[in-house]
Amino acid sequence: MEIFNITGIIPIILFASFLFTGLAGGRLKPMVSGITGTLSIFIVTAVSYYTAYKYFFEFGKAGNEYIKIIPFNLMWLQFNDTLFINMGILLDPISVMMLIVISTVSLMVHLYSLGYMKGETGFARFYSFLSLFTFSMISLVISTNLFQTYIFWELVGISSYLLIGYYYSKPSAVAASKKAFIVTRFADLGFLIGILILSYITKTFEYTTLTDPNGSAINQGSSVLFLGLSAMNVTLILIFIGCAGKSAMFPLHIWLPDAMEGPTPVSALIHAATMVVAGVYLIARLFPLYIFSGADALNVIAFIGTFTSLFAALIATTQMDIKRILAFSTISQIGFMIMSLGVSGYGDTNGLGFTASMFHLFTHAMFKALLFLCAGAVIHAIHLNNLNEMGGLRKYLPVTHITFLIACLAISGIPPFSGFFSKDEILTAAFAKNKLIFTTALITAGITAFYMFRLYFGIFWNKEVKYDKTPHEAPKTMTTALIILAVGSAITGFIPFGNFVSSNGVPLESHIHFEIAIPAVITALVGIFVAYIFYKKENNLPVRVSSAVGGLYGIIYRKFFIDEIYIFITKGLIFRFISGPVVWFDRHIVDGTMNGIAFITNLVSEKIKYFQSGQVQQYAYVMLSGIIIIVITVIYILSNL
Amino acid sequence: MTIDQFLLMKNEILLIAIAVIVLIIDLMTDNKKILFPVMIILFIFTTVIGFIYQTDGELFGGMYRSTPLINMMKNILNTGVLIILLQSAGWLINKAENHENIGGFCFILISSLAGMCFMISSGDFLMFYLGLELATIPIAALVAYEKMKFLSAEAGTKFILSAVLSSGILLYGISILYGTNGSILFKDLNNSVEITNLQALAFIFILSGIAFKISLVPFHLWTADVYEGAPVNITSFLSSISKAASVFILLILLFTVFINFSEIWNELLVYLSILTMTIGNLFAIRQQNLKRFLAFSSIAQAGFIPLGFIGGTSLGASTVLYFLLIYVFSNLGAFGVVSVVTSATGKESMNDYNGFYKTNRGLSIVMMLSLFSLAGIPPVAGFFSKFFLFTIAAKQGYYFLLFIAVINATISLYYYLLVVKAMFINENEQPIEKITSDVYAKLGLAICVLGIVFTGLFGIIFDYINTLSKGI
Amino acid sequence: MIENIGIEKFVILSTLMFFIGVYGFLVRKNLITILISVEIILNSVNINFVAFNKYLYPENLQGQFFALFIIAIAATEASVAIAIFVTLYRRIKMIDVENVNKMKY
Amino acid sequence: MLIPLLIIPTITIFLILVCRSHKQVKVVSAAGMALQLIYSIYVLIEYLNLRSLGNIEEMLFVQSYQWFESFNIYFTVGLDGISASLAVLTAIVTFSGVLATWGLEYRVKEFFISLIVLSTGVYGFFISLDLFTMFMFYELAVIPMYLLIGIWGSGKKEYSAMKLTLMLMGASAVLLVGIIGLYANSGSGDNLTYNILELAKLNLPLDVQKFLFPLIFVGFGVLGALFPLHTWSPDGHSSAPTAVSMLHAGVLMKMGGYGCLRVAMYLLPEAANELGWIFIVLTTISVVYGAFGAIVQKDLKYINAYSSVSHCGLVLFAILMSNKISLNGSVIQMISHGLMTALFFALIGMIYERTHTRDINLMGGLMKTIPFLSVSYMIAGFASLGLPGLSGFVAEMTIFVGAFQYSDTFHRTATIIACASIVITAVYILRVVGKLLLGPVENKDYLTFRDAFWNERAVAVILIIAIAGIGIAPLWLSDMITNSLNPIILKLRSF
Repeated sequence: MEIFNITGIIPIILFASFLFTGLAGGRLKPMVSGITGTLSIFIVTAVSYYTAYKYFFEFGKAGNEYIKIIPFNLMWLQFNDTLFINMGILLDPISVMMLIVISTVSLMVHLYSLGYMKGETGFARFYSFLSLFTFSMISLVISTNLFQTYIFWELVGISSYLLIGYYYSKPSAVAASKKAFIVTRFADLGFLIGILILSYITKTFEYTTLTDPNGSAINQGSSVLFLGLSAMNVTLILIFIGCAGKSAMFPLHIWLPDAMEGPTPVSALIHAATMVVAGVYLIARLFPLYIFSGADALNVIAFIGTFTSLFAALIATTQMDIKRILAFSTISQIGFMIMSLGVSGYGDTNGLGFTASMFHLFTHAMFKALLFLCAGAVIHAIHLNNLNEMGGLRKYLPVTHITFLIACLAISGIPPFSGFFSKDEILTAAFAKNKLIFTTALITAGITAFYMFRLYFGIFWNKEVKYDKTPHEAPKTMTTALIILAVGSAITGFIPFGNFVSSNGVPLESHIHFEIAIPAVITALVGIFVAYIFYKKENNLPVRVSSAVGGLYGIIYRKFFIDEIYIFITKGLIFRFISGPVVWFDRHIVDGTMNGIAFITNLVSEKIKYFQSGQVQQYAYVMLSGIIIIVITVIYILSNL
Repeated sequence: MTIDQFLLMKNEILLIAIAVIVLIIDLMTDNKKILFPVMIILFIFTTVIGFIYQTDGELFGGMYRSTPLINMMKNILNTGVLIILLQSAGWLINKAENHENIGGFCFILISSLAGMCFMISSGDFLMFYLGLELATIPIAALVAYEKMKFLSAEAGTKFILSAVLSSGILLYGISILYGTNGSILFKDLNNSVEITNLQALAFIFILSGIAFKISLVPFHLWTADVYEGAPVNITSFLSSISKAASVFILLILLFTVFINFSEIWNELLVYLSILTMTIGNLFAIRQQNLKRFLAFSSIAQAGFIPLGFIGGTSLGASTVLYFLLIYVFSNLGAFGVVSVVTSATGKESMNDYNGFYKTNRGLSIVMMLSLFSLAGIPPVAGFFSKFFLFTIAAKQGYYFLLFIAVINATISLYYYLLVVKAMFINENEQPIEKITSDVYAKLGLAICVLGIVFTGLFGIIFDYINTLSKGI
Repeated sequence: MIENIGIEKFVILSTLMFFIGVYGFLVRKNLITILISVEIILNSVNINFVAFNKYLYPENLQGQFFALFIIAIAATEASVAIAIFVTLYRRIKMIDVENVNKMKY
Repeated sequence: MLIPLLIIPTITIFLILVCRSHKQVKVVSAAGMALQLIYSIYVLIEYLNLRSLGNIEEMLFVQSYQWFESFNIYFTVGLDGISASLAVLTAIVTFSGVLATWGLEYRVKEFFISLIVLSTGVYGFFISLDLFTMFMFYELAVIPMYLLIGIWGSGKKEYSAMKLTLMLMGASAVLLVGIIGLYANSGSGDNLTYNILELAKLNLPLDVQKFLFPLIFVGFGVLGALFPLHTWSPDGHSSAPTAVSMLHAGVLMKMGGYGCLRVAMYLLPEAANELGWIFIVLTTISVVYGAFGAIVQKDLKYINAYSSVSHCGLVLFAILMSNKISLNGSVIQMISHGLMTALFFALIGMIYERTHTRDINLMGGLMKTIPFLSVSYMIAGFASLGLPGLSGFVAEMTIFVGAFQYSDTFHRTATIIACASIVITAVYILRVVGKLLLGPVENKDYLTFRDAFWNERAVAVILIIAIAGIGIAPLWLSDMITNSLNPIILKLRSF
């Protein structure tokens, strides 16, 4: 549709901004880059809202159903007649919703960073990378085909790498960025193989064909076997591995906490609100495929989501670094979304899980970005991020305090904040599907409330700490972003989300399910209350409790030793038992054979030199025996003639 | 006998004339300076005549024959000897002890060449034998030319003893052949030779006699010692001209007299070829003395020649000719440099050549080109000739031989590169100082380089040889 | 033609001489003796040629001519060889073949 | 049309010979190679032009001169999309190689002559349609390498040079047997031919094919670093001077891939089908092995050499997968790898000139002191690990999509193992980037470094533009190659 052609300028603006700030930024005043970046993202946001408005309210519906609109789709690379990669724009409810989320959060982060990053070396670089990231992320969500998604999937990966390693002089940042990239890359391998097998089975990359519930892709898939398993399930699980990597699902979550080495706005944008939900988005994008051809895969997804959410929440209760707590919280919340997709069905109320997941994605983006930005404001003020060393900040940072509280309430699922609504839907969906999952989710929600308020009390209440310099509230650019996001976190729950986003495009009436909501809110309140007791005032209760459960606490505190296992696998196994031997093999066997041939040649050469004894009579001997041998040979030849 | 018929022998006659003129000048005048230029001019004249004037016919009832192909062979030999004469100028003129004997040296060398020409022109075994001995005995004298050196005498001793023994065996073979066929004329034998045990024995004796001259393994052992001990220019004469002439006559014998034996000699040459290449290479790897090194390298090179005989095709014959033409250029190029260096400094060891490029650019580049040509590296000519030899073998289906041959070509590349490495890469505190070679040597090397570079690139040369060899 | 002596006698004689020559070449230490051994080989060839000519192909004289030439050439060979031995003798004062082995390997 | 590709370098060599000063030599070389670059791009454009006019000849600009009548050898040149793109690649790499060596002061004339001889060999190889000339140019390209590494190299240069030369010449010896075997079986009597197009029309008996295929594939494969005959590559690269490493990894190793494609697969399709599995196993090992080998290396050049083993293994792997997509991928991979590895080696050379070490453990924090070079290095690294938007991604994806067109367990397993290399690649690239460029500046001397000079900038910019150009708009290249692959595919699928 003509009207949506304007959406096409979004990636162009962002890419131009990336190139400009990247190439010219270093030579201009730092602020020029900042303002260029912010301005371009502002335009992008405007266009996104415009697109969303046009899509949801004017052109998106055909009959009762939201349809997929492809304003344009250009051939980028052709493999054969059926397999080709297009670059295009696909608009449907979830991509438009993601446009809103990404542009909004990104704008806030751009704005916030103008203050937060001021005076840093490489300010232009920062904005350049931010533009690159936003460009890739937006292109990812509006992809028309799986391969385009993969392309930008990799690009967000690299932007994330660049931004985590922004402080490249710091070894820990370098290590963290490397880890993040490699872990996600490993997951992407699964994704890639998944795509390729899928394309082999279905002969297409295009989403419109792939996800058409009545289309050939879905019907063909189930009969094909791969390594003795149903190919479709294997494929979809492989794709899920890619999602799990990006979205930090267990056991591929290890990179996300380390990624907090990056500047805080980056954590807010990439590692809380947008990139890490790409996995969720991708599953949602391929949802019909999962539903109709990959029921087993979907079950796996549900359990991994559930487990991850509990697991991460547990770890979050013990961490001390405020950003890391938020990181684990992010993992846990994404676990919710994944789990919600896993328990969802297709169409009508069956599809509630899908809607809930997207809804939670939406609200979570707001409040988690807010949480991170608040944390950033705290760090900006006191240059510390260890929970033990801070406290009593409510006096110094009033705006931060209030907005942080709102975010905490939202994430804990206290009405009327946004998290309440989305979490309620998730729990409802889980309840309908599987009681075990529901129970786990409920407990996790309680733990969530506990650790969030542990954080909140720990920062703003608890002990009074003497700071070297009196902390000051952040500058206007930062607080503006905080306030806008806080408003978002507070009210977005009232959006009738199901009207816009649903599993099959048909609007879904949603309402609050009190039979679920009440226990959930109670659990959350219990969590908050426990946190209140433990952390409102400085006391030795936490220490007593932690020493009481001793070993368990230690295990959780060490994040269940997952990092150690990884280090063992990489350093211990790959380096020592694969690469080492490879090099050894190269040096000794392969080269050894070559050198051995040379050595043997020389040896033979040395041994036969005695034929050449210098004695002319010996020469005659050799010559005559040569003749005799030749005679024998000739007799032999003659006898065979 | 008319003048025309005599003109068939123009090459031999001219050569003998030159030899006599040289001898006369040598006796008549004490001023040795003019001797050399006069001889060179005459020799160039002879060589050019050889290219211009083609002859075709028989003399003495078939004892002597001349065909365009034989003419071409003689041309190759003439060119080679011309180069050698040019290269030996420095050694002869500048060294006092040699200076007196310029005339003798040239006389003997040219007589030997005349002997070779007679040999390849021969139409019967008597002429062949006479030519062979005329070619060999003078060389023995030249090998022992440096009277003051023990090594030279030792080389001479070894050479003459081995040569005499081998020619004795050869003769015995000829006598058996005569006994069984009643003729020593090639054209008679051509029809009457058949595969019997006795004749096969005769064939083997004759073959081994010639193989001795080509230094095929196991008849090669004299080669290295003689090459090392002889004066450089004689070594180059032995390794290229003498070898080439023997190959030519072998070619003629195999393709005419012993054509009925082709099954036997096909097989036999395969084994000899494999042995020769391999042993030659294995010995060459270890050598430090450059002359000895080139000796073994020439053995290894000789091992490639039988590839062209396989199948007994005229294309094969032309390939052998072509190979030898290029081999003469390349080998003489390498020996030419060694000759220049040896006559200027007396150094022959490979280590002495370390850092050679620093002081003597031109010489080391000539050396490198020659070695690359010997190794068969494009675009220099050696590549083409070797490639064609391989092609001949493959066309007959001898893949195993081909395989051994290419492996050996690679090994040979290794030791050729050792020399290149010494000249270009190795560092040396005191490299051989700058050598200014005389105009003769320069001319000689220039001819070599031109030959090395252009013989391959101009395919017409090969095609020309091929048209000649059709009527072998 | 000698009565009652068949060609095979000559052939046996020449073969014997050939091998005697070869044997001499291989085992004698004095260079001159070695040279003489070679002469024996050449002479065995001569006997061959002449005998074949006389007995088998008496109509022309190829064999006899060949023998004549061999004799002549053997003489030149011997002269050159001995000349070389003389220079050798001048250097090391002996003509033992075992001492002529400075160059090897 | 194509002969100037050989004449321009030859004339350049003669001009260099008459040069008086080092400066002149460099200027003349650069000018000659720039001319060559322009000309080869012109040829490429003409080629595309003719194709777009609907010319569907297999080879364009075919010129044939009789050379050795007796052997029926012709000097035949011609061009299709594959060779056209590889010729341009060669021109780019050579030109940037010349620029990258601007600082050379030791035996300058000889260096540039050898370098240009080398590149001439490569051009000749790519445009030859006659196996004889093809082989000739192949050897012509290998030999200058010995001198280039031996004289201007570093480290244990003599060993490396000798090893490299001998292994490559040994391989070429094997190849020679194969080529001559093809010739000998190409007809009867005097009708034998070396012409590729003629040979392609034949249907050789299967046992002949089975005999020749391994010879030819191994012969070319060694140049493409086929496991286990790849060890010349790490040693050779590490000892070679900058421009030589660039040309070697960038272009020379491509000759292996090109030869396998053009000769082994095209002329011996049935044997390729029958025996391909052996080499699929070997190349799969190459791919992973090279990548694992690169992980633990300390020397920058070794890392990239092993990486080249891995990437070139992928080229051969793709060739063996023998369908249109994978073959297309293999050619793109050749070009892509050529460009990025040239960039890599150029940058390594530049970094080495400043730090005088290539041990990554001794360096660090270069991003701070020489940002231009560091960023370029990073881009090269990203291209190598297959970042979208750079050429490596296009190539790898095309290969993998192609390889996944087989559903049997063997091909699938091999493909998945080969795919795994992209993760390992990421590991070693990021390891290097982390140690070399990032982190604090340990050595205070590094603060005095000057960032790239004009020639270094030019090298990096040219190569990066090419890499990104292919990465961002691959369609024209891929189309051009696909069209040229049709005859080969037809042969491979003809039974």
